[in-house]
Amino acid sequence: MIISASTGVIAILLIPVAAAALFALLPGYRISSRLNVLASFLTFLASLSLFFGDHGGRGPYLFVDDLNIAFIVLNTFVGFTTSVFSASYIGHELETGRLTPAYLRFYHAMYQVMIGGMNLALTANNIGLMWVGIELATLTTVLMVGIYRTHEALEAAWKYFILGSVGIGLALFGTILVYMAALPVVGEGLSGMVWTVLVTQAAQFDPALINVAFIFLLLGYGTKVGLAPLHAWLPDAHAEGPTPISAVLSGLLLNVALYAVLRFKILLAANPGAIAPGPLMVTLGLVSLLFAAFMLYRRRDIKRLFAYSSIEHMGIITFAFGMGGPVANFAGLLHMAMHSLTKSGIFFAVGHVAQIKGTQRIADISGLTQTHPWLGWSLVIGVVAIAGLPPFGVFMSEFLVVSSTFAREPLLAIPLVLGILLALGALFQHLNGLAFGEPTGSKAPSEASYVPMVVHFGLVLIAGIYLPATLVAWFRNVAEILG
Amino acid sequence: MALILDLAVQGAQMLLVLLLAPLLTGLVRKVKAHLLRRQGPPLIQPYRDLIRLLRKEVVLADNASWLFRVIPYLAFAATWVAASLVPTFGTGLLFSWSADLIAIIALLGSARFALALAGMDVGTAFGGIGSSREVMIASLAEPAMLLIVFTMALVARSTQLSAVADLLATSEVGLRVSLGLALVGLIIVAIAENGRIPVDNPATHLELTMVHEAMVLEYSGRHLAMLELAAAVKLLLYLSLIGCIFAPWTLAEPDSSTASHFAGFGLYLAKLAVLGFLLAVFETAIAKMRVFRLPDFVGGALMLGLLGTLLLFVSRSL
Amino acid sequence: MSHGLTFDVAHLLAGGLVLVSFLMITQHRLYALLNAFALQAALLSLSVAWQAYVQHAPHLYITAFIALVFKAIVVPVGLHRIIQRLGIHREIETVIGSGTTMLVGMGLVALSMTVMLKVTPTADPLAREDLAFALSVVLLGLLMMVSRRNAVSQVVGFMSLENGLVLAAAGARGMPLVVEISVAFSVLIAFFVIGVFLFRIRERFDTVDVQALDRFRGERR
Amino acid sequence: MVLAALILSAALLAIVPIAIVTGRSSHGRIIVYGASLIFSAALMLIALASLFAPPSTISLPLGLPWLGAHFRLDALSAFFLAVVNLGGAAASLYAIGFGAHETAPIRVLPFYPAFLAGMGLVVLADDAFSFLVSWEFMSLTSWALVMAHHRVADNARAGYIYLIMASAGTAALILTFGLLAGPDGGYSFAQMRAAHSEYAAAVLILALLGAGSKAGLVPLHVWLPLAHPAAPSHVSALMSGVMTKVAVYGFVRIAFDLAGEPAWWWSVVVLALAGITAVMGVLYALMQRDLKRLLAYSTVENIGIVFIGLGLALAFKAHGMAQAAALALTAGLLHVFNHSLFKSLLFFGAGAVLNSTGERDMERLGGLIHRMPQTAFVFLLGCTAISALPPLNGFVSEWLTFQAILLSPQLPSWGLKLIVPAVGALLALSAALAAACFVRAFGVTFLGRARAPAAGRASETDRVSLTAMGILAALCLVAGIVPGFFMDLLAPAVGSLVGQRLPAQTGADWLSIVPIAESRSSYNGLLVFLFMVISGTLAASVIHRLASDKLRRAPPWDCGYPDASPATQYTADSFAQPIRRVFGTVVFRAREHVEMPPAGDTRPARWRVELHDLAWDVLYAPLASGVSIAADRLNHLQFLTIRQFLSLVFAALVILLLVLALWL
Repeated sequence: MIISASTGVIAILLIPVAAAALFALLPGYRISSRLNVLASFLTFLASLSLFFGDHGGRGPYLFVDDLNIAFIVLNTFVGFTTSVFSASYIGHELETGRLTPAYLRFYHAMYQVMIGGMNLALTANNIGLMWVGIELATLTTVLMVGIYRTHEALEAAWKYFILGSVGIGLALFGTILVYMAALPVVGEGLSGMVWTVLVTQAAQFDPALINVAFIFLLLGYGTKVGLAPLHAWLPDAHAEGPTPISAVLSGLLLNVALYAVLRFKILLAANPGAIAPGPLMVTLGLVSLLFAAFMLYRRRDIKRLFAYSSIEHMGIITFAFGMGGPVANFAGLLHMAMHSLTKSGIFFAVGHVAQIKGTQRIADISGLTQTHPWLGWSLVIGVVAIAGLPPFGVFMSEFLVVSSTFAREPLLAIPLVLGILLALGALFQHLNGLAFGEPTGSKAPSEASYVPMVVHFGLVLIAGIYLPATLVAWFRNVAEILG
Repeated sequence: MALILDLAVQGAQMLLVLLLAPLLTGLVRKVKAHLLRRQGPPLIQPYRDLIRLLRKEVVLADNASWLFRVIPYLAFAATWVAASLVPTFGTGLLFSWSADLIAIIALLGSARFALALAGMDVGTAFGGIGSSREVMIASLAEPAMLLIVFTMALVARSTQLSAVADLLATSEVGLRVSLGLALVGLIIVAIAENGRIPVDNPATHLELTMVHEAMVLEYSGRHLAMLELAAAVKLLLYLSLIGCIFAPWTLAEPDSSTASHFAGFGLYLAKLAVLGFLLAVFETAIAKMRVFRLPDFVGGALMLGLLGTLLLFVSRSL
Repeated sequence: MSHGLTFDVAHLLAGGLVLVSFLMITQHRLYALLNAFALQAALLSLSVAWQAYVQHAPHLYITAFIALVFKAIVVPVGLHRIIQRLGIHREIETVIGSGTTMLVGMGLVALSMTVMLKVTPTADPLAREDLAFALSVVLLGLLMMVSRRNAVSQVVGFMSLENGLVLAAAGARGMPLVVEISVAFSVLIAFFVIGVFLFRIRERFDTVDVQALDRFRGERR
Repeated sequence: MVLAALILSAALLAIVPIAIVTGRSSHGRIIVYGASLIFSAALMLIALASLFAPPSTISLPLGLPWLGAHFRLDALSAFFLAVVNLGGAAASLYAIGFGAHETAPIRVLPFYPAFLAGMGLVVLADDAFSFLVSWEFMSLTSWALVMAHHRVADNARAGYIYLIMASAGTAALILTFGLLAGPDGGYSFAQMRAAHSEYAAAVLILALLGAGSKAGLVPLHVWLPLAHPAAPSHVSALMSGVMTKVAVYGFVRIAFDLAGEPAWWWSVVVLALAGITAVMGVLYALMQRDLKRLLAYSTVENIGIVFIGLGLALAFKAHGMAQAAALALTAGLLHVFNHSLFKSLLFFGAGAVLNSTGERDMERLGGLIHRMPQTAFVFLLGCTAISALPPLNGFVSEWLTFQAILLSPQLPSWGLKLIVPAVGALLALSAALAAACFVRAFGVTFLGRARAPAAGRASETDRVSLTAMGILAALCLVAGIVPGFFMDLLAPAVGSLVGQRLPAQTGADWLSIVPIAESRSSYNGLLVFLFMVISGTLAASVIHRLASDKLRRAPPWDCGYPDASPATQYTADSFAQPIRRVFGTVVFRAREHVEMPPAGDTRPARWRVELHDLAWDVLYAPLASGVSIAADRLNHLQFLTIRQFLSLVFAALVILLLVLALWL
């Protein structure tokens, strides 16, 4: 059996595929949306079994180690909560006639395919397979972004598609180069693409070759991460797609792409002769952070606003991993987890808002705390959390990044702090209009369930005050792996 | 015995300032009148005025508040307490340690604060003019005074007035530039604080030039008497302050004999007379300033004080 | 046969690819562009086949076959159709003049040569050549994508980019998944073509000029 | 001790859910404020009890994982905890009455106890992370309270600016602690004390930025006069009277405790800023028409006075003059206490006026002493105290500061020699101007005649609020009469920071205070008070017995032509005019515009004065415009075509490859 992996791994790969096949056949959207929740929940359980049970074997194709288990659990969890949210979201879309049942069938199938693709990318032990998984997820999201068939949606999808495909190409070229670098050492054949093999032998690789490889991989997967200047697809894709997809994009896909970059960073770090990947990532991170911070000011579309904030945070995370070292890596991981939870929570809130008010224009939404106290205050909490203010988890990670950076490289900390402050200014400038002031638009109460949103923010709040010891121990362990 | 003597000195001092103050005012008026080739009122005229005012009934504005009626006594009390802590004819007042120079100035500040409020109580235009101009002048004069105090305190290493006087009385101090600056500054401040020409004209009732008079415009009867007396005491205070700091040799030591105390008393009267005369001469020699030229005048005192302090700070290190 | 011969043939074919890429950059008329691309695809399938022969890797023949059928025949024909429908065969729609394009292309090739030949002293020469040429083809493809305004030529640019990738993949001795990847890419390209086609059929966009696709740029509402 | 304090803070936090539930009901107010009153009173007692106790520490498995949350209750934090919760208790009591007029209680009640808890936790925190979390939590809750009346556009703007400034300050503090902690991240205060950072300069500057922006040091003060008045009055009192003190605590903790031995020039920076702050603050206050804004600006002034004390203490400490340092620090901290008393009192008074007249604009007030006599009386006491007039408490702390200044000629370094006298002058100037400012505030608001009908219809405020104000006023008087007692309370904190403490004051005869030596200086509030009372009453009684005590009411004399219309009274602006003429043209670039219609034209003549906040014009406006310009420029990148985006990618690739080709 070539795939020697635990049943858990099989489960998190097969459940989505099976579910996708099922949804493709099921006519009724209600039942399939419920099943969607169920399937996502099962996947989440499977990933938990991976977390608490044994990590399973290390086949040449699939494997699970401390690094990717973090991402897997996070992904499946957010995937689950998002499915709950979308169950209460999609119905409304059908009522307003933005979607037809046929599209919904497609939607649910694609949702599961996307989850499956990301899980594949995460569990892949084979850099080729990882590439395939990420591309799969990307293409499905492309289809989802365009699902509304409006001018804007189609344009967004098209933009996403072209930029994404070029990213695909570059990433593949990088992968080939890595294989070429491994060829003399590892020898021909499959093992030349098995990550566990590569990382053990990376020391003997030809440094120059993997340098080039890393550049291609960084740009290729960086396009998916949404790092400036490769970000162009991200805001539109977030803004024009269905809100659950925006949540998944921000919460999951970016992480997965980042995960790929991290894998190769480890590879490079293992090779003494190679250039340090740090400076590259730090530069890209700072550029994205500052760029996104400035872009936040002029946004008029609420979902695009938070999409840019995702770029900003991806910048911070990339910066942290670029800095390296136990503290910064820990901060990076923490920040990634916190950002996924917070941002997807925010998108849940935004989705409800957009449905109630019937618009995404920031200018047309105001006084939410007046008309919809729960929703409005949740949005406030979300923005407070994402802006990196205590007592929420993002603050802890930003505190660690900033203070550790300042102690090591004072000059790098200045732009970092400036960027964070600029972003905060922009976010609250918009929040003032959204949550406060004279209410406008419909005051109709929304029947959607706020549970996922509240759960996310609750988790972020708890994490900001108390991190369980096991979680910490294992985060630090991963931080060690990242070096 | 010593304690009794001290008590006597302190009590005498308190009565003395009260009794002498109107006389000093009368003296200044008389001298000014003579310089203007006028007969002028008799020296004891101020006493007569006070007694007449005390006998009169108070005519109170309809909308005057309780504050308006309290303030005269408040202002008087503050001024009197301040004055009774300034050595006149003898140092070593029993309670001199209960308030040093800074506190004395602050007490006068309290009196002014109360007066300024009184000016605004009835809600007339003139009261407002008076108060606002008064606080403007004070906002420059008070810091000037404080800086002058710094100068002396730095020389004497103490803000206790009696200590300052004692030290200046001894010859070790000698002549110091900063003390000279302080003297000039102190004189300017004294003129400003007492509303004398060129800052303000105590005799005028020409509306737009009034400062102090405008504040007390609505007062009458015993209230007015209190305020007049307070003003007189204040003038006395400043003159005796100048006297005891810059001519401290006449002060009687605490433990000295009763005779020397009487000698000190006589010399003190002489000092007052001289200073009052000089004040009158100065006032007749100079014309009243426009209100908005006052800042230059009083600010000058501020600069002098700062200069004196700065000199001391620097010279200490040399 | 001698090592030299294999090397020369591979070198010849890969170099041919680069040359055709240059040819494509300079083309102004879409038909000519398509023909050039078909030529490139044919060359690609040849070189892949040669690699299969050299490496004794039969599965590469599949890749070669896909390249030949799909890219050298199906796609060009399909695009011909589209162009006819759109009636844009006469358009000349470059952003920068062909001369500059040529110069830039030269620079890119030089760049890829220096990078690759410098960094791969240890790899076997055949692979080095392949990589160097593949990189130049990739870069040239990108150059075409950014220097052309209309969607068809962008598709063509992307496909030549992808030709470079397949070339590299084939050149990588014993690399697994090459076939799968080439298939995956064919699917991608199909997406591309269909996408252009769809937009036309559904009258969503008045032309396939990419700028028109950008007309509703994000927030301009 | 510290455990009890933490439990009580947790109890305060526990009120929040109750507040959310009962917020809309009528008795929710009583519950929330009553509970806050009890808990903060208890906290104050604990703080007082632990003033002289040895430091007690505790660490919880919260916050930063490998660090845990450390809390410590030593003399310094005990003092500030006492100040914070004294203010908190008073505000809660006041709010029981005042809150009845709140229009949107649900937006106030939940955040109020959280705000109190946040301030308490900042003082208790003993590691960088929990300090910053509590610090920013304090800012956030107060921000929410500022946004309570969010429909007023100005409030929204105020809240925005406040939040930006607060976050910037927090960022500065993060950097400060980053430096103090060093690369290996020793974030607990104990480790920071042990380690000595080599970037002391940067530490001080950043700490000044961080704590100063919260305390309101010029030029970081711009948010303060906007945010403090925007909040409900009892919250304004807390923000002005207490939160700024927490900021002072932050600075003291860092500069005196964590940063190690100070360099002499630190004090130059601090003193310069402090002197400017004191004078600028009071000048701004003098120009205000809005009563609450006036009070906020006067907070800026008093913070300046506090920092003068701290700066002097730094100077003396740097030169090893422990005795003098103790005096200066005592002066500063005592002023912290005093200011928290009378500023809260004044804001309460302003709140009462606001409630009964609906007006904050002094030009529409007047004559309130007749309508609300008790409020007027306590407000007057507050004004006297804040004007540093004996025998109240404001005078004592400024007197001590003057004494400290008079000790400074012994300082060897020249920079200090030149700046200290100047600062003394600035302090004296600010004291005198403060008196002017509060004559104006009280006179225009409470004296004279009602300038608008609302003021004429005002009625005395409720008993509970009056009680709260009365307590504070009484404390102001007590602290002014027997200051020695309060100075002794400060002794342990001061001793722990500068190594020496002042001689015990309560021992001195007649309860007078003798900071250094009898021969040098002494002050006796009790005697001064007694003298004034005795002589005043004596004079009054003598006159009433011997001379006339007859009294007749009549229309005002007003030089013979009284005018019935209240419009002829001096307004707040006209009262400030002379001082504006003297200082304003320089400090505010003040301009007066008079438009006089030609003869025969019936239009009224208009007079308008135009003031500029220099800090805003010079610092913040350019910053804001720069950001917006940059945002506009970059915003074009949102609107490129796909091809152009592709060329971005392409360019990135080529550049990276070039870099590689050139490097290798």
